[in-house]
Parts: sequence; structure tokens; C-alpha cells
Amino acid sequence: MSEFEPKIITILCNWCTYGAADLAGVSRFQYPPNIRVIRVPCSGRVSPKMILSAFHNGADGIWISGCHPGDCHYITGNYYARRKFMLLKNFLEYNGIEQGRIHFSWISSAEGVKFAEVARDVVESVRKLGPAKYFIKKEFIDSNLCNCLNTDNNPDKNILEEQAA
Amino acid sequence: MLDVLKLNDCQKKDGIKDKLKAMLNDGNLSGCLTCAACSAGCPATGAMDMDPRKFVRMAVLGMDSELERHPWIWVCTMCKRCQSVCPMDINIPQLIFYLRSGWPREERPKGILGSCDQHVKSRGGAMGVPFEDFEFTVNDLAEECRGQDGFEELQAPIDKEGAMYALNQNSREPVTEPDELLPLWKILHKADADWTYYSDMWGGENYCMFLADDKSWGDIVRSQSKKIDELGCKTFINTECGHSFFAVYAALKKFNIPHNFEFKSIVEFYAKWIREGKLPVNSDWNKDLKIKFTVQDPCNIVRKSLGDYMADELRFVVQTAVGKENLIEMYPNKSNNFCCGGGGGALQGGYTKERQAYGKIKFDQIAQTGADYVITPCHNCHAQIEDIKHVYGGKYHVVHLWTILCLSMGILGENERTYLGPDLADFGL
Amino acid sequence: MTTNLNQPDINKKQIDTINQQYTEKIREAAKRILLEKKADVVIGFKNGTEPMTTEPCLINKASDADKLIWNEHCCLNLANYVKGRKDKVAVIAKGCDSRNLVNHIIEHQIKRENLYIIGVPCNGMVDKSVNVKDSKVEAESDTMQENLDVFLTNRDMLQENCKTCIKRNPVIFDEMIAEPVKERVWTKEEKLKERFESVNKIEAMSESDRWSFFNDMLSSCTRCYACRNACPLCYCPTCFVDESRPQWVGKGVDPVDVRTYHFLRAFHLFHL
Amino acid sequence: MSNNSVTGAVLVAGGGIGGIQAALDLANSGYYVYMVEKSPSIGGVMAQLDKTFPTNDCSMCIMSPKLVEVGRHINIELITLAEIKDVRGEQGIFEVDVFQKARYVDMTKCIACGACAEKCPKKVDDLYNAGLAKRKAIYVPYPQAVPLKYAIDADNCIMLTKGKCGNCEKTCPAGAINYNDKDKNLTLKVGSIILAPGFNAYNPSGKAIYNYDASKDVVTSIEFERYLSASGPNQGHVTRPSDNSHPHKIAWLQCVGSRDINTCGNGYCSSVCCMYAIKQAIIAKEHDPSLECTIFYMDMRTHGKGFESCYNEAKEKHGIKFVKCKVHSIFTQEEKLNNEEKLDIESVEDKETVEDSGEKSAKKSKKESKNKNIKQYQVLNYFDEESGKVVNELYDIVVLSVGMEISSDTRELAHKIGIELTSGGFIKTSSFDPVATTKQGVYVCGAVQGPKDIPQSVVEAGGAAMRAGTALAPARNTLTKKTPERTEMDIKGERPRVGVFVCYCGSNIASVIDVAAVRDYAATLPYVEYVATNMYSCSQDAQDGIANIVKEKQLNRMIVAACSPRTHEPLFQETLLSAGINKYLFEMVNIRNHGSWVHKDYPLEATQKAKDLVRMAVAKSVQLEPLAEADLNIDQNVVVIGGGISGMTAAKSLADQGYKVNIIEQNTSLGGQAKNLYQTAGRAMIQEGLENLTSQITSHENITVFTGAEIEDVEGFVGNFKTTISSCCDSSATSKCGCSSGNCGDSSLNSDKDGVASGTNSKTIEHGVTIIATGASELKPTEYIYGQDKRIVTGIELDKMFINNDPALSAAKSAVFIQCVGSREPQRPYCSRICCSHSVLSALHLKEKNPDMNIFILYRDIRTYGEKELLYKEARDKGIIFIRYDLANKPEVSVGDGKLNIKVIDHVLKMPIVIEADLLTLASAVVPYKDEKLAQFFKVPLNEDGFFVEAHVKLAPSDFATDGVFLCGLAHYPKPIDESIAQAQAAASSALRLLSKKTIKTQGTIAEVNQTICSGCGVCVSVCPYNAPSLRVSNQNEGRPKPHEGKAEINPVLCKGCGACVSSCRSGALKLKGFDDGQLLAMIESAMNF
Repeated sequence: MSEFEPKIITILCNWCTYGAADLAGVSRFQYPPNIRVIRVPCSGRVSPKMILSAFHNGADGIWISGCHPGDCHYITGNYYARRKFMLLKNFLEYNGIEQGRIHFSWISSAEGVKFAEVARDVVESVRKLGPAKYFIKKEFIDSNLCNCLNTDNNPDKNILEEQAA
Repeated sequence: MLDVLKLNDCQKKDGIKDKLKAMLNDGNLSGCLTCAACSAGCPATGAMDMDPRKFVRMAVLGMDSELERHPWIWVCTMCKRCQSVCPMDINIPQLIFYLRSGWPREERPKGILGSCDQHVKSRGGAMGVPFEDFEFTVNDLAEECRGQDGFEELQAPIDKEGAMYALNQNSREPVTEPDELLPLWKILHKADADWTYYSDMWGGENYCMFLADDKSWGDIVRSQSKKIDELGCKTFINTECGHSFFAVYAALKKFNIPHNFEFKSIVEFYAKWIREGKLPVNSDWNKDLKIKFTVQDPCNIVRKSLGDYMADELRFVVQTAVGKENLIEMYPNKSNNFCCGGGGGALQGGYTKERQAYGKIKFDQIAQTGADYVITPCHNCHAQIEDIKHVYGGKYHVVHLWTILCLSMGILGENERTYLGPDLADFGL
Repeated sequence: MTTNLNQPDINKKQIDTINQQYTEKIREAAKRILLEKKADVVIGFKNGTEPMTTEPCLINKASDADKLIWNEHCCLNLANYVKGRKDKVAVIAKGCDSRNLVNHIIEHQIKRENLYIIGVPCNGMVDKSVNVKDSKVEAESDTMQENLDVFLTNRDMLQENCKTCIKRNPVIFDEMIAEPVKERVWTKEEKLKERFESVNKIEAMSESDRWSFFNDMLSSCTRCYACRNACPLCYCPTCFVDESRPQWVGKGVDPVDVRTYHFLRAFHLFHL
Repeated sequence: MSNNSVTGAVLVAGGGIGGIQAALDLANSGYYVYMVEKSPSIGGVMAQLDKTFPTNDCSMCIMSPKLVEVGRHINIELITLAEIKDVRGEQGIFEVDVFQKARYVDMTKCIACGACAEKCPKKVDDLYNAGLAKRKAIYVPYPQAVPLKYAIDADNCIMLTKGKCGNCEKTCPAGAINYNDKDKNLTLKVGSIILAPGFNAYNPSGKAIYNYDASKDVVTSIEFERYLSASGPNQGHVTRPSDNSHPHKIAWLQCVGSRDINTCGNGYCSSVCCMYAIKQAIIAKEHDPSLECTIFYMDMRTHGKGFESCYNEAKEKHGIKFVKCKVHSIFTQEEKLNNEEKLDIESVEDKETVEDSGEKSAKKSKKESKNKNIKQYQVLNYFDEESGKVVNELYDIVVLSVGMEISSDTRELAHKIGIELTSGGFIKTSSFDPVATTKQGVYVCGAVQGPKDIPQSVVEAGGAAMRAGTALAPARNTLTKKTPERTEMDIKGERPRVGVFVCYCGSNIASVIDVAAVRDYAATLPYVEYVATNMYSCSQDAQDGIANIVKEKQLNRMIVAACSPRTHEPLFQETLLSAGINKYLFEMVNIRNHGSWVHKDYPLEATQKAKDLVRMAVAKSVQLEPLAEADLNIDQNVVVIGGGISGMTAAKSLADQGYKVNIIEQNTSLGGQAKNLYQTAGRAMIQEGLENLTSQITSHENITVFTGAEIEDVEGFVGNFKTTISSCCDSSATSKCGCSSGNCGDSSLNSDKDGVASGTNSKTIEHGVTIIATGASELKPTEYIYGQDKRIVTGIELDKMFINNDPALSAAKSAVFIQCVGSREPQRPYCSRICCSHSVLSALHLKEKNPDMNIFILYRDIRTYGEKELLYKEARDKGIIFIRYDLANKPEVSVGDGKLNIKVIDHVLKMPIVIEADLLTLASAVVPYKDEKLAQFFKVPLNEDGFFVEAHVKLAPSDFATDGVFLCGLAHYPKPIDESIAQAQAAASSALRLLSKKTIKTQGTIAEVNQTICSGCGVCVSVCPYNAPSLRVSNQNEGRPKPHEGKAEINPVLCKGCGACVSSCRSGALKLKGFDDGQLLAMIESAMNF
């Protein structure tokens, strides 16, 4: 059986770490293809529900990265993010989530090398832990995309509701 | 020193700093930023609890009476290493010179005073040797030299009219170690140089400069110039002596002495003649011996006068003679070289302990190179480096360039090897 | 005279005296506040219908002030009753209540100027769930009163949170009904051993044990939300589990959803 | 002059941070800008920096948004590889000859894929990396460059020099290479010119004392900056250049090429080196805490905002050693290692990477220690003040803190077009017009005007833009282009119809990712109506094609899977908009930078990743909504708070451009601190300048002055402020109070009694922007027996004596100044910046009055930064004596027998000195008013010292984070008059960006509150740095409460869309449009479900 390849939800702030990822690309710094990037304006935008939701959906790891403290494009956003994440990470680990599933980092848009390095580290650390075990909602794992049509997110349904109203 | 300095009392007009400012463009001591670059680079820092910055500061604050008779001025060699990096280009050597000149003449160090007076009195050199004795020695030695193979035609003329080059001669050789004259003559002969000594103020040295006796310093150079112009020599060559070079180089400008000759260092001619193929200097002799040399850049001809050009010429000559790989540099070097401590009249100044402490930096530098020989194209460097070798227990030998050039050309005579070590004492004989 | 939970020599008689004094002071204050119109209503405690219980009590007439009492069963957090009130409210506050009141003020749930805080230095509340028989102290009598004596003279009988209390005196008040009690000073060792004993226990577990520990703890949860209702800090008009677009937490008793509810609720309590 | 007689365009020469700021200010306020830049891309020196002091922000992070904005600006034309050759004409109607070198790459075709550089065989020293690495002959200067287009270095290209090779042309997938490109001569018609060519770093080469040529381990600060940088030749690992071993000791030598009239001719101070050395030492130590860092200095010049505390932290927190000594010289010492000892060389991998990037041998002819058994050290001799001895120390690396110089090209150009220079070779300006050159219509900003740091350059850029624009005000908006108005289709209620376009990017994506497979997969996803591939999605024809398809297939969501949204999202949004669809219905998938380029050995996985990312984008896109960018009217009136020099300058700047300005001054007359000041460092008479300015203000038809005025209330936000003031009167032309020229204090109407009545005389002003220029004051000293002897005065009191020509001044035989009175003390840790220059200048004035006067200045560090250093030198030359004291041994002042004695220990002689003074001047601190009420009114922050906090220390020094409020003068930080004036002009320029637009558009992606869910807890209010959220308050006048009173609401004008409030909201009442929970959770969910 082939080695376990984790899937890692990666949320990057637009101004620093997303830029670093772009720079890693321009510089052709290679890193494993296990991360799935979601771009947000600021690491301060990331809320605990995104992290829990990623686990619910079976993500093997989560990596959130923003600007270095002091570099925030929105002045203080990453300070809030840092405070929030440290607590959340500790709390999740207190709850039994393994150390090494959740990663936070601060990478500036000039740090292409660091981006690739951290990406490798994150993937490796999650790979070592094996597939996610906790906080997974069974139904999501077993389902496929079509399931989303049955949820409240279904735009069809919303439209129908609106039309009915 | 005082316990408390009452600054108002010091701020009188026409103090040292004002006088110096009036004298010189770069004499404005008040410009001092107290950055301490001077003290950081000065080997005399710490001697007598003094350093160049402190000295300048005392002048700036108007502590003239403390400065006027401070003996540190005789420890400082006026090597100009301070001024060369001073961001405000403050001429500290000139302050020292000025203060030396302020001492009652009879109270200045006896060694320097005596040398100056002898020079003026004898119209020859600092050792007071009459011209007749010099003439006799030269002629006698030339005769002797003509007995050596290949030098049958050698001439050592004095006052030869129309000679291309006039040569000054430090009086140490003719007086105390006459055999040291021969290598230089042989080189001149090999190069087919049309040269002459001159009779009036023939000694190259100039202790009156160290004494800060402007009148005598100027008179000596003035007499030399006059005589050389009378002889019609195109070029005045300074032999391997640092301060004698500077004494002429600086005096011509300072006293605005009229002259028709060009003033050059012998080292420039060594280089020229080697390039022209006139001197068959090469380093083959040292190919297997691999004897290591280092070279001392005399402050007076390098930093204070001709700069790195001179240092590079010197290296060209040395490398040709001993092999590039056998020249181990001291660091720092060239224009940033440390003064050995023998300059400025220090050897005659009487502050022996301070002079030798000053020389410790040079000694360590030489030791660091591990060289067997130190080449010193300067008499004071030669003497000081010899002396600190004995004080600090060095193993190196100190030689003039002429010795090594003659050695490499295989023309160094048996009696011309005083400064060579046992490894070379018989080499090539 | 102050009492201290660490003092083993405290006895029932002293406690009764304190309770009596507190009660009188509270009644006196309530009357005065209502008469002077410093508040429209005073929120305090009255005796419950069962022994060893109390109930929250709202008084708006000075004449009703004598309903108010104080004893070691006044464990409810009255901060829960002030939020959203438009009238001027006076409230009895122990150390813990006062800290919740601060939060309510900061988060705009009540205006400070509409709040009159009657501070009560707290000696700790008894834990009714602890069976005397199980305790280290051998009870010789089975009467309620004697049991109570045992409770009050033994720290083991206090509520868990009172055992580890660090703020027994109100941190904010308009008047105090007695001199502050001495706060317990925790040494570093005590903090590690005693105050965070339960935390340490969990931290010492393996990851999977931790996961199971909480799973077991929550296995009986039916999501009745009583915890949410009782919580003085849970005042969101719509709880995150009730969000519908997106509805990212299920509303049923799926273990992960239950876990998520409790996890995030706890997270909300100590952070945004 | 008719309106058409001036040209509404400005030429900005230089694309560094100064030029960029000036260009943006001008282009955003109605002028067309030509930016002429010598190199192939803009960015200047700031783009080379790793971090910026004092906050150590990542330089590139804070700069690149500005670069992108310039690159995309419709009214900025970038002319790269170009230089000004000549200027003809006069202010308003210049003709500028520009020579532009051929690029040999067609910018319209180049897609910056880098294939050309990969195949280019020619390696060239990479100047962006200070020559420490190699680049190719076809190159972009740095990865984030703007324009991001390659250029051929004609001097090094083998094809262009020898006619052979042609690799790039063969490789280029876009056919962009054009070897036949020709140099061009352009003539540009502009109304004003701004010179911002920047500086050259001093080159220490050829100076043996620095050992720079002899050892690789001696580097300049610019080189070290590149070593520190993550994007530099060592990827941020600091190693000894000679052998790549791990360094233990690093030294910084200050004043290399500055404050030195001997080894170089630069007598001035370069102003920035002290801070950058501290910054570099801190960063180096952060990389490796065991490093020993020593800074050798003459005077520590940390005179800027936040600098002194950074210096203190460097000492106390980071353990950086500061030695006050100019090192004499540096030389190499070699040490033979024993056989057992091995060089502590960084791991082999590291070394290989270093060599890969071509670090080796970049510095020409530098001595390399080939023998691995020999280790080189750099020997520094310094003088230790404690012991009085010379200390000999060995260092691994020596950094030369090189100063700034102006290039000879710039000097020649200045000479040619008739612009005067200063003695230091910088462009000459005057104290009261600090950004104007001696040639009318030509302005200047940045280091070319004198050595300075980034914030001051940015300030001057604003000032220069202001001045350049004022002259052209009649021609505003005559040459600018407008973005065409487009009608959008209403798609509300439509089922999502998603179009997915996957880009080959030539082979950039296609060589790794199976593009067709991604396309086919996309077709299977729900709501996807159309899929296609493009060879180059960004090409013009591809975009036309996409727009047509969107229309034809009635698509209402669009996804492009290609490169980075950071560079290309605006382009595709424009495409979507051209098809009549709201631009926020676009989503971009980055399968190149995050895909093919980084997973080249994993094509299957990279393809799978691309599919996943496309699926996530589709999941998000179906939830996207069209977003509106609402228009907000900007009230065209201005309020300036503070009627000092700064306030008046700001007011005048805007009034001259036609805006109505209200000056609110607390005092009864205008002038502020300047009323008490004598001369500027540039020797301008302040009272004359002030009088001149005041009379222009009071007679200006667009300016109303309220003196004796207090602000009672402020409502509103950017564009629509309402400020209520109580005032005795206004002094405008229409004023009825009858007092003249704002000097109400003298008028009977405004006696103190009447002043009280002004409360009833309250007035509400509606205005669109606010400029805060409230100033600061001089500290009343509490030490040195101030107040007990009339011979003891403060700096300002001394100036008053000069103004009044007090006879005591000429009579004094001895004068003493004590510096840092109340500054740089534990209770007031900042440096007051102006006092050193001020005391030196005053001392010179005293000398001029009485050349025999003995003058002593007791100081801690003399901080005559920039060309003010020349004043310091002049003072020393004239015999003024400077004595340094330290905080532990402050001077003692006493009076005995009627004599005023000052006792101090001389820093050189270490002995006590007593000076009897007839005049003692205390250079007292500048203290801010700490106006918390004003800060509250405008929701702007104060720092712990009480100065206002600007939006960004470096790049927005005159702006506040709160939109529509601007800052200048002493209220920001102590500064001299010329800097205050420049900042006032900069604040006005920032204000003008808003005013000139008349309306501003709100951003689409902003937060929104669902009030029915909101608990009104106010957490959103507390986390937002822009004051966008607030809790609804009922207006008592309205009678009934507002709906949702107490619940949060977002001011869409203030919201920047960061989402901090959204993620902080416990009850989920907030959403961030475009990045909402539903959208992001859909991405998360779909990332896993396949």
C-alpha cells in the first residue's frame, strides 16, 4: 500500500504568506502537493469554526499562516489571530487532537524559501501522525460532493425559498 | 594634573589652538569630534597616560600650561597614522611639532639637540664628522671596492659636476659601519648610474627637524639644494632612509626652497633599474632556501610622502629579489602601516622605556609573519626593529634593501654581511 | 474578623453569626436603596422551597426587603438576571458574580450607571451533591443540621469552584455589606497541585485518553441547553449552533456535533 | 493665463518610494503622471531592504501593494530604462527630453514566465543583490518587480553583443523577444517636474583602511541587508562570506562615507545609518542569539519617532554592544587551525544552495581563504574610554555603515537645467519651501534633497506632489483618463451558471498539469455551464474571447485557473465587468505559482491538486453575490485643527487649490510655537516667514480662521464630518466680529470675560476631511535650578531674546547649553530631535554677536543629522566647545556668590570641569499636548508619549488609520520647521486625494451586520483598527429609539475588509462579503469531498 498522503487545509493571508507562496512558485522552490490553499484577506479573518469544520470534513491537518507580528496590512489583524490561534491550538490539543495536526506560522511575502520549508514541515508532521482520527463527521467522509445539494448551502434551495417568499 | 579644571581661566586668546589654526589649513584642533580614531590607531596611546585625542582635547580646552612641557611629545613619532584617518583631518603631528618647538632649546632631549648642533656646526652630518674624514673614507673604500671582481671601474665621486644624480648619504655608514656603503655603490655601478655625493651638508639625516628647529632644518636643506643645483644634478636621490627623505620632501615645500632638481627615493630607482634590466635582480637564489622576508614600510616615505605608490614600488623590488611567495606581509601595511617607534627622533629622544613599549606592536606584527628577515629601507626603522628584537627576544634579522639586492645579484662582499643571519652569512661567496 | 477557607477552626456558630450579619446588612441596604431610588429593583436571594436551597428574588418595594437572606447556599450567579434590563438594578454580588457583571458591562449588556452592586464577601458555597458519608469526616449524626456543621467546617464540602476560588471579594461594587474576607494566596506549588488539579489530570493523559475522557463526559448530553441557559456569559441572541446559513454544526446528538457545541462554547467563554 | 495654458501632467523622475508616493498622490488627484525610471522596474532601494526600522516591518510586504498600484494606475505611465536628458520651457509648460533604452522584450507580450532567463547562458552580477549573486542577461530585477516584464541587459547579452545565441527568442513561448528593439528619444510635455532619483550608497572600495577590497568578510550595509534578506543570496542565513562558516562576532562601523572631510569628502551626516545598523544588529541577533554584535559609533543618532526606544531595546533587550569610538582601520589576521579543529561550516546543503544562486566569486578579485585550515578574522583596533587603552578585537564580519551620496548624473542634470545644489551636493531647497528647487516648477523629494529615511522621503513626496499640483490646478483632470462606466446585469435570483477557464500558460502550467483533464473535471461539477482552456488567459485576445463567451453562454460566475490573483485578479475582474457581470462574481485558482511551478516532479498529484482547487473555487463561486461599491460624497470643505506653521501651511496648500478651509486655533492668535523662534537651520528668519504666511492666511479668500476656539463635539466620518466649535470669532473676510487678522486676543471683543461667552457662540462646521496640526510645546524644566536664576533660560526663551535683540546676549562672556533636558530620560524616553541643531545654531548666533564669547555645549550625543552636521562643524571650527556627559553623571548647576557655575566631567580627560556662565540655556524637551479628547473625537490613537500615531510609520506618516483624518507637525513628533512644512503639504496632499475625487467608492468586500443575531457585545468595535463598527445609538432628538439600538453596524466607508470583526463575533452576526463563512466553509467542505 502506498504511503499515506495527508490532505491539509491551508488558509493564507493575502498580503504576506500568499505572497510568499507566489514567490516560492516564481523561485520554483519545490514542496509536497498536499496542501489546499484558501486565500483570505487577513489571518485575523480565520475563525475557530473554519478549523473545526476542516476537521469535521476529514482534513488531516490545518495550516494557517499570516504576516509577521507588526507587518499586518490591516495594522493589528494578525495579533488577534495569534492570540486566538494559540488558545485554540492548546485547547484542541487539550481535547485530544494530536500535536502536529494544527500549524500556525508567520511568513512574509519575501520569504519564499521559508514558505516551502514550512510547507514541507507541515506535511511531514501530519504524515507522521497518519489519517485524522478525531472530530470527523462520518457522514461527510462517506459522502461526495452531491451531498452538498442537500444542505442548506444549496443555492437552488435558497432560490426556491426566495421565490416562495 | 589639576583636580578640577576651571574652563573660563583657560579660554584666553592666542593659546596653542589659535596659534596652530593661524599656522595651518588643517590645524584647526577645535574641529575635533573626539571620535578617538586617532587614539585607536596610535602606538603611543597609553604611554605616559596620554593619547593623541587627549592631547588635542587639552589644547582645545586651553590647557596650554599642561601641554607646553608635556614629555609625551618626544614619544610621539609624528608618524601621521592619526591624521590619516581623522575624519576632520586634524594635523596632530603638527601640534606635536609646534610643542617641541616651544621647549627652551637647551631643554630639548640631548641626543636630538646634540645631533642637530653637530650637523650645523660640521656642515656635514649629525655625527659631526668633518668633510675631510668623509672624503677620505669614501675614497678609501672605493679603492678597496675596485679590488673586487667586476667593480674595477667603480666610482664614488664627490661634487662631480654635471652628474645625473646627487646622492645623500646617512652619516652612520661612513662613520660606524663603512662596509655597508659598498652594496649601494655596487648597485649604482651595476645600473651604470652617473652619480655623486655632494660636499656641503652631505649627511642625509636631519635631527634639526626632530628638534623642531625650523631654522636649522631649513638651512640644512637649503644648503644641500644650493650645492646640488651648483653641481647641476637633475635628480636628488635619497638613500634608504625614511626621515631624511621626509626632511627634504617636506622642507622644499614648507620653506619654499628654490631648486632645479627632482627629488626621488632610491627605492624608485631600484624598481626602475630592475624594470629596465639594468639590475639583474632575481629570486632564483631563494627558490630552494625559501627564506621568508617581511618588509617594513617607513612612515616617512610611504604614508607621509609618496603613499601606496611607494609601498607598491618597494614590494616590486622586494618580491623580485626574494620571490613573491617568500614575502610575508605584515598587516596592516603600506600607508596604514604601524610606525615602528624609531621615528621622530625617538631613538635619540631619551624615553627608552616608552619607545620600546611603542615598538611592541611592531614586534608582534613581525612575529605574526614568522619571517626570518625584516627589510627596512630606513635607518631609524632598522635601528628600532633591531632594538626591539633584543628587548622582546625576536629571532629575525634586520637588513637594508641594498644587502638583499646585492645578495640576489651575487655581488655581496664578504665584509658586507653584518646583518645577515648564519643562514646567509656565507651564501654566494 | 475575617474567615478563611483554609482555617480549619471555623465552626458552625461563627458561620451562623456571619450569615445573620450579612442578611441584616443586605436587608438594610435593599431598603435604603429602594427608598433613596438608587435602583428600581433589588435582585437577591430568598429561601428556597427545599431545605438547603435558595432562589433568586426580585424586590421592588422596601417593605419586601426582609424576604432577602444570605447563607452558604446562595450559589446562583445573579449576573444572569441583570442583562438587558432597562430599569435601574441593584444586585447582590459575590466575587464571582461581580466578575461576570464586569463582563456584562464591558460587553454592553448593561450600563454601569444602571447598575448598583451590593458587594458580599464570600465564604464559599456548599456542594449539595457531596454525600457526607463519603467525606473524610465521619458524621456522627444524621440530622441535616449536624451534617451542615460538618460541611461548613470542612473544605471538602465546598463547591468545586469555591475550593479553587481566587476572588472571594467582589472586584466591583457600589457598597460592601461587610469588610472584605482574606483572599487565599496560592503558592506556585499549590496552584499546580490543587488549583489546577483536574487540569493536570487531563494533561497527563495520552491524546486518545483525553479524547475518550471528554467523549465519556459528554456521552449523556442530550443538548437540552440548560448549561447555556444557566451560564451568565451565554447571552447571544442566536447561539452558533443555531446558525442556519451556513449550518456547519448539526443540531442533533451526533457525538461530533455535541463535542463541537461544548468545545466552542467553552472557547467562547475564554476567548472571542 | 487661460486654463489651457498649463499642462495637467507631471513628470516624476525616479521610481523609488518617494517617486511612487508622489506619483500616486498626483495621479489620484487629477493629474497625469509620467514616471521615468532608470532601471527596468520601479522600487528603488527600499525594494532591496530586508526590514525597515524601527518596527522591523518586512520591506517588500509593505511596499508591494504600492508597486502594484502604480503599475496598474490608469493615470501613471511608467517609462522604464529611461533618463531625463534636458528640460526646456518653464513652470506649467515644460518640455522634457527623455532617452529610453531599448528593452528588447515586448512588454505587451511578455508573461514573465521566466523561461527565457532559465535558458540564458550569460551570468551577470545581480545588482539587486548588491553584486553578491548572479542573474542572467535577460532578467527581472527582483521577483515582485513592477512592471513584471523581462528586459535584456544589452551590455551583457551574447546575441546583442556578438550576434550569437538567441536562446531566449527560441524559448519564449509568447514571442516577446525583439532583438531589433531600438533606443528611443521621447519628448514629454508636463506642467511640473518632481525629481526623486534617490541616492547612491558610498563606495568604500579603494580605501585601504576599510579592508573592503582585501576581504570578503568586510561588507557594506547594503550587502549585509541582502545577506539578511530571505530573498537574498543566502536566503537570510548569515555566514562569513570568505568561507561560509558560522559567524560569532559581527561589528558595524558607523560614519563610513559620512561626517568625514578627510578620507571622503562627505562632511554631512547620512542620517539613517545609526538606525539601520541597530536594525541589522537586532535582526542578525534574532537569527542567532549567540551572535555578538557591536556597533562602533561617534554619536548615536536615533532622532526619529520610535528610534530611541529601539536603541534602548537593542542595548537592554538584545544585548547589542555599543562602543563610542571610531575604529581606526580594519585589517585581516589569519589564524591557522589545528588539524582537529574544523571550520564551523554551515551544512553542506546550505553551501550548495549558496553556490547555486551564484554567490561565489561575485565580488571581484576578493581574497578567498582557499586553505581550509586558515581562518580569516578582521582585526579592529578601538580606543577603550574606560581603560584609556587600545583594544584589539577579532571579528568574523565587519559591516560598513555606508552613507548616502548623490550620483554624478543627477548633479550634472541639475547643473544642466539650472538647479542649485548644497555644499554636500544635494539639491538645494529653502526652509519655508522645503520641496521646491531653485528652478520654478521643479520639485524634489527624498534623499536627493539631503540624506533622510523613508518616512521623511514619503512626507516630502506628498509635499512635492502638493506643490507640483498647485501650480497646475487649473488643468486638473484635463489629461487624466477615466475608467469607463459600465452597466451591470442584474443576476439576482438566477441559478448560478459558472464558467471555468483553465490556462496552459504556454508550458508553464501544461508541462506539469494535465490542463485538459482539469477542464474536463470542471465540467462535471455542479453549476458549471461552460469550460474551456486558453493558451494565455491574460492575453488580450483570450480576454476578448472570455468576455464573449460569458455573454453568449449567459454565465454569471467566472473562474480562471491560472496564476496568482495577487497579480491577475484585477485584470480578469475587468474582463468579467466588460461582459456586464459584477466583478465580485469572479474567483481565481492559482495552479501555476501554487501548482506546476512547485510540484514539477509530481504531475499526477499536481493535477489532482488543481482539480481540488477548481472544485473549491466552484463551491465558493456559487455562493458569491454581486457586491456594490457605493458612492459616498466628500464634503469639499476642510478643517485644520491648529494654526501654527503646520496648520497654516496645510490650510494654505488646500485653499490655493480652491478648497474652503477652516482653521481652528485654540490660542487667540495664529503662529503657534514659531512665534517664539528665531532662525531655521537653513538660516531663514522665522518671524519674517511666519508673518508672510500669516498674512497670506488671513487674507486668503478660501480660509476662515477661528481663534480662541475649542472643539466641543465631532460627529461623522470621512467625507462627512460635523465639528462643533465654540469660538470668539472668525477672522474670515466675511467676519462680523471686527477683529483683524486673527489676533483676537488684542481685541476688546475677546477679553477673557468675553471669551467665556464664546460658549454660546458655538458653530458647527461640515467638512469632508480633517487635518490635525495641534503642535506641541516646550517642557518647563524641573532641574538645573531652572526658574531660580534669570540667567537660566530654555531654548525658546533664548530665541525670544534673539528676536528682541536682548542686550544680555552680547554682554555675556560665557554661555553654556545643556542638551537633553527632559528628553531621553526614563520618564520621557524619546529624543526631541530638534534641540541639538537648535542649540548649535543658537551658539553660532551668540558667536556672531560676540566672537569672543566662550561657549560650551554639554551633550549626550550630538544629533545634527543630515546637512545640519555642517552647522556642528562650523560651531566647532569657531571654537565652541562640546562636552559629552552621560545620564549617570549629569551636569550640576549651582549659584554661589552671584556666580552661575556648571560642573561637568569632561568625557575625554575624565576630569571635572567648572564653567562660570553668564547664560545657561536648557535645551528642553518637546512635549506633546497628549490631547486625548481630540483623539477620541476623531478616533485616532496617541502613543505612550502622547504623540498621535500615524497610519504607518514608514509609508503613511501623514495619514491616520482613520480615513479622512490627516496629521502633520509637532503633534506627530518633534521636527524642525522645514520638515513640519513638508509634512503639512503631505497631509494636504493626502487630503487632496480624497477631496479631488468628490465621491469615493466603498469597497465591495466589506463586513456587514445581521442585527437580529447581534448581541451588541461590542467586540467588533474593540478589534477594528479603522473604527468601522459601532453600536447603534439613538439620536435623542429623534424621539423614538432607532431600530436595533445597541446593535453593531458597519460604516462601509471605513471598513477595509480584513474580517477581524467577523471572526471575532461569537454569535455569527457579522459577515465579510466575498469571504463569508458560508463561502469559506464551502471551500473547506469541498476540499475534502470528492
